[in-house]
Parts: sequence; structure tokens; C-alpha cells
Amino acid sequence: MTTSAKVRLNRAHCVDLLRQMVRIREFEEKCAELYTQEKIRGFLHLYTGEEAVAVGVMQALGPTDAVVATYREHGHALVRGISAREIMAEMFGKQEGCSHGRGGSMHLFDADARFYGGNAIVAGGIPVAVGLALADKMQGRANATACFFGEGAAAEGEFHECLNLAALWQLPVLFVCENNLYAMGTALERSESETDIHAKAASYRIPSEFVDGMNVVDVEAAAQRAVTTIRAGEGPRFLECRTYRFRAHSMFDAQLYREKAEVEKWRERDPIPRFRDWAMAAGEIREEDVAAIKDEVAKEIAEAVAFAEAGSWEPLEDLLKYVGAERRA
Amino acid sequence: MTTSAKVRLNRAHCVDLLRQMVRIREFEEKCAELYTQEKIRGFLHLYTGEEAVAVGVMQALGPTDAVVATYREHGHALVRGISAREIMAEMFGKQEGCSHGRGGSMHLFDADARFYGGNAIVAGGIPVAVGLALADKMQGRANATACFFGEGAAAEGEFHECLNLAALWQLPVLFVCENNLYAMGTALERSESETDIHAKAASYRIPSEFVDGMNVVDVEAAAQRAVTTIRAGEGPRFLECRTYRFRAHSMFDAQLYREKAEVEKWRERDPIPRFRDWAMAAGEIREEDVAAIKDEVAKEIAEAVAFAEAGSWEPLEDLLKYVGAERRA
Amino acid sequence: MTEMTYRDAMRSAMREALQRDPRVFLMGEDVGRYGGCYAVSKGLLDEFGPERIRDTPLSEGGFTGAGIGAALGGMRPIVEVMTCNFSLLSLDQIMNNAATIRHMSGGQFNVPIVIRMATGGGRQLAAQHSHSLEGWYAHIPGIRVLAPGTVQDARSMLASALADPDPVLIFENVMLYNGTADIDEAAVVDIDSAAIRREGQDVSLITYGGSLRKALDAAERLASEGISVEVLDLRVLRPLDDDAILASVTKTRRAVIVDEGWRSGSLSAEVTTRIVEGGFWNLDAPIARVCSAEVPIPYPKHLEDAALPSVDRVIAAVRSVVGK
Amino acid sequence: MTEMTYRDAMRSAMREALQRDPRVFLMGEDVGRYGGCYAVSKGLLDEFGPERIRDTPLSEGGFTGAGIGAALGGMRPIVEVMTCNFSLLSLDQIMNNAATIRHMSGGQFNVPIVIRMATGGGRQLAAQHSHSLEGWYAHIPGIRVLAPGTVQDARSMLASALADPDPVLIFENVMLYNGTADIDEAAVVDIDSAAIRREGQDVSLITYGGSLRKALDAAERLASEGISVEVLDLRVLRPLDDDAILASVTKTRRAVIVDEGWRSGSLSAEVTTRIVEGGFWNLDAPIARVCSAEVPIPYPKHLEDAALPSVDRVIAAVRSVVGK
Ligand SMILES: Cc1ncc(C[n+]2csc(CCOP(=O)(O)OP(=O)(O)O)c2C)c(N)n1
Ligand SMILES: Cc1ncc(C[n+]2csc(CCOP(=O)(O)OP(=O)(O)O)c2C)c(N)n1
Ligand SMILES: [Mg+2]
Ligand SMILES: [Mg+2]
Repeated sequence: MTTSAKVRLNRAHCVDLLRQMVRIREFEEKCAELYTQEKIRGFLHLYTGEEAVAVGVMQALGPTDAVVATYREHGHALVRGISAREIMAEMFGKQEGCSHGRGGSMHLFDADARFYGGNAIVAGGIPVAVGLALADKMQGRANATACFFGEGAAAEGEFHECLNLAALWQLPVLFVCENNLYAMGTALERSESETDIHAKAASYRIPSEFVDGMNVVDVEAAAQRAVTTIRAGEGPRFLECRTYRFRAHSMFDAQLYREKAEVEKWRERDPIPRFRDWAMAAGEIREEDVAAIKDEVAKEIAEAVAFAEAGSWEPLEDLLKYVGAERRA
Repeated sequence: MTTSAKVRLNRAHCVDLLRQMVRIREFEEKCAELYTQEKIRGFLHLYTGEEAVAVGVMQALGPTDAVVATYREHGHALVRGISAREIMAEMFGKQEGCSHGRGGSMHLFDADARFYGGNAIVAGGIPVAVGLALADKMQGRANATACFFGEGAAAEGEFHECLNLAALWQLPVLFVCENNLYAMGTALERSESETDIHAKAASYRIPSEFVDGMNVVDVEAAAQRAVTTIRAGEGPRFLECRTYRFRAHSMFDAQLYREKAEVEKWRERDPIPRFRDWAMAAGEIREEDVAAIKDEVAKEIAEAVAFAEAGSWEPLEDLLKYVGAERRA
Repeated sequence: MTEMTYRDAMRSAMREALQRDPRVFLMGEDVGRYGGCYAVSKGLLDEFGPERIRDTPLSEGGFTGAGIGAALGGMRPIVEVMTCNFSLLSLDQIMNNAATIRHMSGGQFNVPIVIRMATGGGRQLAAQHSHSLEGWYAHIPGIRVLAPGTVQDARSMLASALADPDPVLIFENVMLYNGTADIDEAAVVDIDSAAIRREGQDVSLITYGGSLRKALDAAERLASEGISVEVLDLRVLRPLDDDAILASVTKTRRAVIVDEGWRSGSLSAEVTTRIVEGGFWNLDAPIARVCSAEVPIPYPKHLEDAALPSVDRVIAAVRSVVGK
Repeated sequence: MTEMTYRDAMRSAMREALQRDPRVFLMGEDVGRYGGCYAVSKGLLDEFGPERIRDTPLSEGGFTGAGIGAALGGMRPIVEVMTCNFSLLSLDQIMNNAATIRHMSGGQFNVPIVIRMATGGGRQLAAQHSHSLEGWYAHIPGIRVLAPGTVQDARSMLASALADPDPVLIFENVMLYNGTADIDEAAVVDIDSAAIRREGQDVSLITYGGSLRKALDAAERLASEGISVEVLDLRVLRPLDDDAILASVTKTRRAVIVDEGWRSGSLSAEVTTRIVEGGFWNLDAPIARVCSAEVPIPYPKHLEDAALPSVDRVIAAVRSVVGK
């Protein structure tokens, strides 16, 4: 694992990186289980295998920065600081959820975390991110807006319109392409004539980087470099993180489009054991840290499920709530 | 003027190139006049100054190739072989027009010429061109589809979606960007972070060329090179033609956004006198040719106007025609 | 007669079209390797290959427009826009090109394209994935809009749509895919008329697509209360079959319209107005509508159920109209 | 009172908003250097600079979505989509983000954006440039739709729209820009209610936007025939002011609706249905509609005139309803 990264790799930080990745992994394993129990319904898109991307990028963000994500956003929400219990309650559709139960798995929102969803329209969140950055710039705030999307979104026209707008207006946006090689069942080479996604950024004069999305340290280092320049007012940056989705696209996917062997090959690069073993070898993480994380996370998730279970259903009379401001209702 | 061009520059061809450019110029000067007389209504977008692009590119096309153009398409229609009389009648809204009078200036169509409009939605014709090329490829026809659009269209998402589709599927499309530096009042540098439009083609692995759109010979040479490779099944090609619109965007434009001096500077590069003088100096064109062209064109236009004037209005009872096939009406 | 699901019926219809006409091809996101997001095109890739079962990138506007161009170029494309929620990205191409090119060209060109999309709520997919936009599309001159509500129509409408020289949109309600019925695979159906799915005397229940099942269930339950309900399946949302609508209302003199679209501006308003314009401005009872509540569809089941038309709401509406 | 054109009234409203609130900015194609394709924003660039009078590239989806994000970020954007014909490219952002984010976030976020666009036919711009889509937008829960039909509303509605915490769409009919009237620049108007523009007894002429002028002209001519017409200007297309509609029909017991949208599925159908649902299923006469013919708008003047609502067609419809 590279150590070139300009990242302060002390024990506390290594433990935190591992903890965050494990939290996402375990949280989602539980979600899959709860989905089969029909506690969670609708579409459920798991991030399993891609955890290093959200964890690495979020390290570079401060509390006043903004985040826009996709329908595959449980991990981003967790790392951004939305509590596991509120996320779980949201997936149960309970009003104690982070979106009051209205959104479910694909629409996690949180005002305090400046987490603007949770968008289920592919590329639909990208213009919103550009606008958030425009607002920050016009109001003289040195914030960055991190915008996550998959490589499949790069084929959508809005992706291009927005890269151009962000570059043209030199907006503080960090575009993060989570390139997991598939858009549902469509392999990258069948969706893009140019498969180097980050190369597209160049056609808008946006500096870009390509990193191993299975290596949390590399991702963090690249994100730190990008956000530093963004805060310095140097305009948008683009990060392509090569990663892989270990599980199905959603719970309805028979995965006819890829070989089991390919999945196995990628599982060998699982970002969690990879980082854990490296950090332990480097003496940054100890056995007891790993054990402690395991226990903490198990506790957190059990508590989250209990919270969601104990949550309440919004009354039917509220059906028309949240369509417009109260005084307009 | 470059002579590197691999273009058979015999007298007949030079005379034809000049004639075509003069036809467009004179035809549109007459249109402007008729617009002030309210014979032509709606939007009228003149091509004045850009004639070398349509004339040059069309030289590379054969009768079975297809053309998709924009609302600034009088020149393309004329060179493609739609008669001046039918075009003029269309602008008058007479049923003898090439679109039966239903379309007007922005919607010239002709089945025999495989001229698919005349599209008034910026970038709206690009997907259609890609589809026409797909149909040719799937049916094993070695045709090319020439797709004309302005540099402003390059900001639209569909432009990008279509470059990707054409490259991904290796479709026989010739993308021709008529870069006249302005999209209505928006200068290129205010609409694109990367002002080299042809460079965008590279991000889709589409070979591209940049040519002087005020030089009809250069345009023809580049188009010939591109269409040859397209017919050989090598996929799409992209041509950026740097040109300039001498007149207003449409008849409603006060041109507050550019300096008279800039227009004057470009007028010095007027493609018509430039080619004429060069060809005469090279001995390819003689005084009598120029005079002959002048007379022929004047006659053709006078005849076209008379035809349009003599044309008839479609009866009101036909209002609902052309919405669906007759048997469905 | 063969028993099959709505999903298999759609697939069988596409297979037949692909076998019969070399100009026909299917294009859309994940129609090939993935087998279609609702498994409608599963297996077709192996049978017809990647040229004719063409996976597209995520470019709704681009590939829908490419379908229009391919139709102009002599092909008979079936474009699948995964769901109508994403069709908003194709709408410019549909309204400004597919629906207008025949007209703008003075009849020189026509666009024989079929655009299929899934529609409707009920699967807890929340606010961005539960739209019912078929009524909206029915506003556009130049296109035909179909809503197969039965397995037979799912099997038979496609052939008629492909035979149409103009654009035809087919809306497949997501809740219907698993439904089964005994159908005649060889049947030929028109795409002009509405169909009476149940005869009745007291009230006309006018509906289509995903709400048809609910209407029939309501009619069944109401029969036990002695209320005789006629269920009219519109089938074709544009152009509407006024004759069938008025014939039924002439008989019953009462009407309830069930439409999963958001109430305001839904197709139910047009149907109501056609009845009024058809001379029924003097009915025995007001016309009632059962539509979706005017709220982005919420995720939780209890709220989604409350937002969408339900058998109970239909029954209540019918009771109010017949005054029982 | 000041006399000004509808165009100047819109500009004056924007200037005031820009002066009063630093969070307000105008963004759209050619709003700056060009001065707006209908010259509405002419001069504002010099006064407020390129940051606040922001020319955008041709990227309707992108900059409309950027406006939504800017609103979420604390700004008060006025996004100009040049004409509703191009707004189809913005529709995904409007329906799936602007209209749903408050709901999807359980009320945590709201989107205080104002989206302006020109609408309507009448300038011989043909099939792709003559749409009237305001009625369509009125179908979407989560947004408010305004149709200023008078110079006063053009001047005063914007301030109320900017004060609204949720998305507001303003449709400006292209035929109104040159119209002038004496107005009160300081007036404050609501964006909730319809307005009676002419009192009458025999029939309610219900309309909005570009058709208001036609309705008033028709009413004037009909008065000379002894027919007393009440003209109701809807002003707000979503939510509809049912009370005002029903109050007027209660008085006249007859209604004619004038709507430039294509007839089928236009707003006129919803208005008709509201009247029927409002208890008027037993009227003294059928409700009549005067809408655009169901054809992409043709280029020639005589055909365009025949396709759009006209004073003569309105008069004929009123006569038929009052039976004179
Ligand atoms: C505009 C739009 N089209 C289609 C879909 C259906 N869909 C949901 S996710 C997805 C694949 C997206 O792939 P990618 O962007 O690579 O993200 P990933 O799922 O791989 O994380 C598709 C086609 C959608 N939600 N939105
Ligand atoms: C989608 C869309 N948006 C906006 C317009 C209005 N409009 C017509 S032409 C034009 C400028 C286009 O510029 P460019 O593509 O460079 O072509 P040019 O007019 O310079 O030839 C604009 C904004 C339109 N017709 N379509
Ligand atoms: Mg992906
Ligand atoms: Mg230009």
C-alpha cells in the first residue's frame, strides 16, 4: 500500500478510517438482512466494496461543506455524521428517520450535515451540487461541495452541462466519480467510448486525478489535495475512484452480466482487510483496536435497529405534509 | 489561400463553389428584404458570412447521404439541392413550399434530398442524425449523415450524449460544428470553459479537425477526408469550422453584445470575394464566369420570389392535416 | 389459450415482432445483458444478439432521439425508457421531434417508433420513482398513447403499435408485470377503442392500466351490495374513445373515473370534461374521481397506499355517486 | 399610477427585487449581454453586473438544477428559461428535484426558486416554438404556477413569488410583452387567488394569461348584443382558486373556459371538472371550452390563427352556451 500519501497516519486516524469502513459494511449487511425480512422495502442499493471511497473523501470535508450523493448513499450519510439510528429509522419508513420517513433508502437528507440527498435520478444531483457551490461562492463562503456519482452518470447530458458550468464559473465543486465498472448491468466499455472517465474532465479544463478506490489512504490523500485547491478558489476538481460493487446493483438483480470469478477477484482487494492488515503491519492499528471496533459497531447497529423498530408511523392525516410550506398547505 | 487541399480544383468546380456561395448570399439578402416587407414572418436566421461551411461540406456528400441542420439552414437546403423556389415558397408559408408551408424558415425538409430539417431546438437534431446513421449502419448502407450545429449547441447535454453514442457504436456521422463565436449574444468564452470545441471530440475518441470556415476549399478538403473514412466504416468524424455571422442572430437582434469593428474585421475575410479573387488569380475563374453567376443567381431568385408570390394558401379545412397518417386522422 | 404473465406477454410480443420484421430492434438501458430492469426483455439478447437488443448508456434524450432518427431511416425501433420517471429526459425529443416531424415536414416524413416505459407507484420507490405520467403524454398531438391493462393487451398491442406509421407510447404499470391470465397469443387488437371489461347498469367506472384491477375488484364487491357497476378500460389514452365513454354513461347516467395520476390535471379531468361536453351536463349524479393525492409519493407503505387509488376509495366513490 | 409595458413591468419587478435583496440574482440564456430574448432584462447587466445578471451556456437542465441548488444554498435565484418550449429540458430538474426535495427531506429543506419562461403562440414561430405548457406544469405537486395576464400582475407577482419558500413558475405569454397599462408600481398582490376582470351575469368566461385579452374583447362585443359576460382571470394555475371559480359560476350558472393549451388534457379540463365536482353537475347549459386545435402550431398566419383561441371563437362559444 502506498505511503506516498500526504496523510497524517497516526493510530487514532487509522483506527477511525477502519472504524468508518467497518461501520458501513456491517450496517449494510444488516440492511440486506432486514430487507429479506421486509422491514426495509423499495429499492435498496448497497455500497459493499466501495466503502473506501466515501470514507476517504469525507476526511477532506469540514462541517460547513456540502454533500450531494446518489441512491447508493448509506455509507456517505454514515460517514458524514448522520446517526445510524436515524438512517435505519428512515429505511424502515418511520418518522424518526433522517428524512422523517418520507424518503427511504434512496433519499437520506440532513440539514445539519448539509447532506442534500440521496438522489435517485442518475446524474440528477449534479446540477444541485453545482448550484450549492455557486451559492457558497456568491456568498463568499470558502466551502466545498462534494458531489458523488457513478461512472454510468457520465453518459448523461447533465453531467457534461454541469462540468462545463462548474469550470466556466470556477465553482468550488469536488466531483467524485465512483467508477465501479457497471451501471446496473451495463459494463463501462458498453456505456462509454472513452473509458477513462477522469479524462473527460480535461475537455472542460478541470484538473482531475485517478485513484485506486479500494485504497482508503490514496483516496483520502487525493481528496485532501483536491479540496485544498478548491478552497483556495482554484475552481472545481475531479476525482475518479476505481472501485467495485461486491453485491448486486439492488436487491432485484440476478447479476447475469458479470462472472462470479470477476467478483471474487475484486473481493481479494476488499478495502477493509486490505487497510486493516496494512495498518497493523505498519504498527498503526493493534488487535485490540480491531476487536473494539467490532464491538462498538455491533452495538451501534443493534441500537439503530432497536431505535428503528421502536419508531412510529407518521399519522395518515399528515399525508399532504411537506408538499409546501405550512402557511401554504 | 492554401492549395494543400486534396480537391480537384478545375474551372467547373471552382465556378460551382462560387456559384453556390453566391446563391446563398443573394437568396438571403432577398429574404431579409422580404422580411421587412412582412412576406416572410416568424424567426429568420441568416447564414451570411458562413456560406463556405455548407458549400464546402456538401461537396463531400452523395445523393444517398443524409443531412440534419438547424434553424439557420437556408444555405444547407439550397446547396443540398432543394430548389430556391420551394424554399422561398416555404418561407412565405405557401403550400408549394418544401414543407408544404407548415414549417417556415426554421423547418425546411425534403425527402428526396434526405434533408431532415430544419430543427429549431438547439442540439435537438443531433440525436436524430445519430439515429439516421444507426439505421444506415444496421441496414448495411454505406451512407454518411452530416449533422450541422453551432458552437452554442456544444453546451447542451444531448450534444455529449450523442457524441458518445456515435463513437460507442461507430456510426457514420459527420459532426459539423459551425463555430461562429456567438450563441445569440453569448460569446464562446462565456459559454464554454474549453473554447476548442473540436477538442471535446477527443474525450469520446472521435477524430476531429479544425478548419478555417471562411475558406471553402479548406472546408471541402477536410470534409472529403472525413467522409472518406466514415464511408470506410471507421466511425464518426468531427469537424469544427471557425466562421462568423455577419448579420444579427435573427431579425430581432440589436447586437449589443459585439463591436461593429469586430464585424468589420471579419467581413474582410468574407468567404465569397476571398475565394473568387483567389480562384481568379489562380486562373480557375474568369470575369465572365463571375458575371454569369451574377445573372443566373439573380434570375433564379427572381423566379423563386415570383413562384412564392404565386403560391397558394393551404385551405383552413386542412388545419388538422399532418398530425398523423390519414387513416388515423 | 395460453396462460402467461403480463411480463412474459410483453416479451412474447417483442420476440414475435423481432422474428417477423428485420427492421424491428429493441434499444434501452439494460435491455440486454441485464434482461431489462423488470426482466421484460430477459433472454432476447441471446436470441437476437446485441445489434437488435441494444444496451444503451444512460442517455435518455440521446437514445430516444436516436430511435426517432432510426425510424426516419427505415427501422422500426422499440425504445425502452426504463420508467416514465426518467422519460422527462426524453420529453424534448418526444414532443419536439417525434410528435412534430410529420407536421413540420408537411407530411413528407413520419416517425414509426414505439416507446415503452414502466409507470406507476405501489412498490415503495418514493418520490422520484413513482410517477404516473401517461395522462400527461396524452396531451401531445402527434403521438398515440396506449395503456395495456390486461395480459391480452400486453401481448397484442405491440404489433398494432409497430404497424402504426406514427409514434406510439406504451405505458406498462409496474404492478401488472406479475399478473397472469389465459390469453390468445394470435389475437389481433385495435389501438383505437376502449373496452368494457364488465357490464353494469348503475354506474360507469372508467379507468385504465394499473387501476383496472382495482376497479374490477371494487365492482365485484359492490355487486354483492346490489350495485351493478360497468367497468370501462380506456386502453387508448390518446386519442380517447369518446363513443365508448359516452355509450356507457348514456346507459348508466353515472360515472366514476379512476386514474393513478395526481388529481389536478390528470387524464380523469379530460374524461370528465368529454362526458360533460358529450351532452351530460345534466347528470343524475356528479361525476366522481379517484386519483392520486397531490403529494410526491411517500416511501412508507401506509402513506403510499393512502396516496394511490385503492379499492376502498373506489367503492366509497361509487357509493357516493349512486347514493347508497 | 405609472404607464408601462408588460415587458417593462417585469423588468421593473426584477430590478426592485435585485435592489432589495442581495440574495436575488437572475440566471439564464442571454439575460445579460443580449438583454433577454424578449428584451425583458435589457439594461440589468449594466446595473447589477455579470455575477447577478448571469448569462448561462445553452444548458437548460444544468442551469435550472443549479438554480435549485443555489436556492438550497441560501440564494433567491430567478432562473429564466427563455421559453417553455425549451423547458422540457429542465423538466426533470423541476419535477424530480425542485418539486420534491422538501418532501423527500421530510421538510428539512425548501427550494425558494422562481423560474420564469415565455409561453404561447401567435408569432408564427411554428411547431417547436409555440407551446403553451403552463397547464401541464400545473399538474405537479410541490410547485406554484403563475400566469400574469395583466401589466399589474407582471409588475407585482414576482415579489410575492420570491417571498414564497417553495418553487414558483411564472409563465409570460409572448403576445403580452408589448401591451401597456397604467399600474401602481407599489402594489402588493397575492399569488393565491383568481380575479374578476369584468363583472357579468349571464356567463362566466374563465381564462388566464394570453387569452385574457381575447376574453375581454369578446365580452365587450357580446355586451353590445345584450349578453352580460363575467371574465375571471385565474392568475394562479396551481393551486386553482376553486372558491372564485365556483362563486362566479354560482352567479351565472354558465361557463366557457378559454385556454391556449391543446384541448385534450389542457387546464381547461381541470377547471371544467372542478366546476362539476363543485356541485354543478346540473347546469343550465353545458360548459364549453375554447382551446388550441390539436395540431403542432403551423407556421402560416392563417393556419396559426385558426389553431389558437380567437375572439370570434370565444364569442361563438358564449353564444352557444347562452343559447342566443
Ligand atoms: C435518469 C435515470 N435513468 C435510469 C435510472 C435507473 N438506474 C438506477 S441506477 C442505474 C445505474 C447507474 O449506474 P452508475 O451511475 O454507475 O452508479 P452505480 O449504481 O454503479 O453506483 C440506473 C440505470 C435512473 N435512476 N435515473
Ligand atoms: C434548447 C434551446 N434553447 C434555447 C434556444 C434559443 N436559441 C435559438 S438559437 C440560440 C443560439 C444558438 O447558438 P449556436 O448553437 O452557436 O448556433 P448559431 O445561432 O450561432 O448558428 C438560442 C439560445 C433554442 N432554440 N433551443
Ligand atoms: Mg457504476
Ligand atoms: Mg454560434
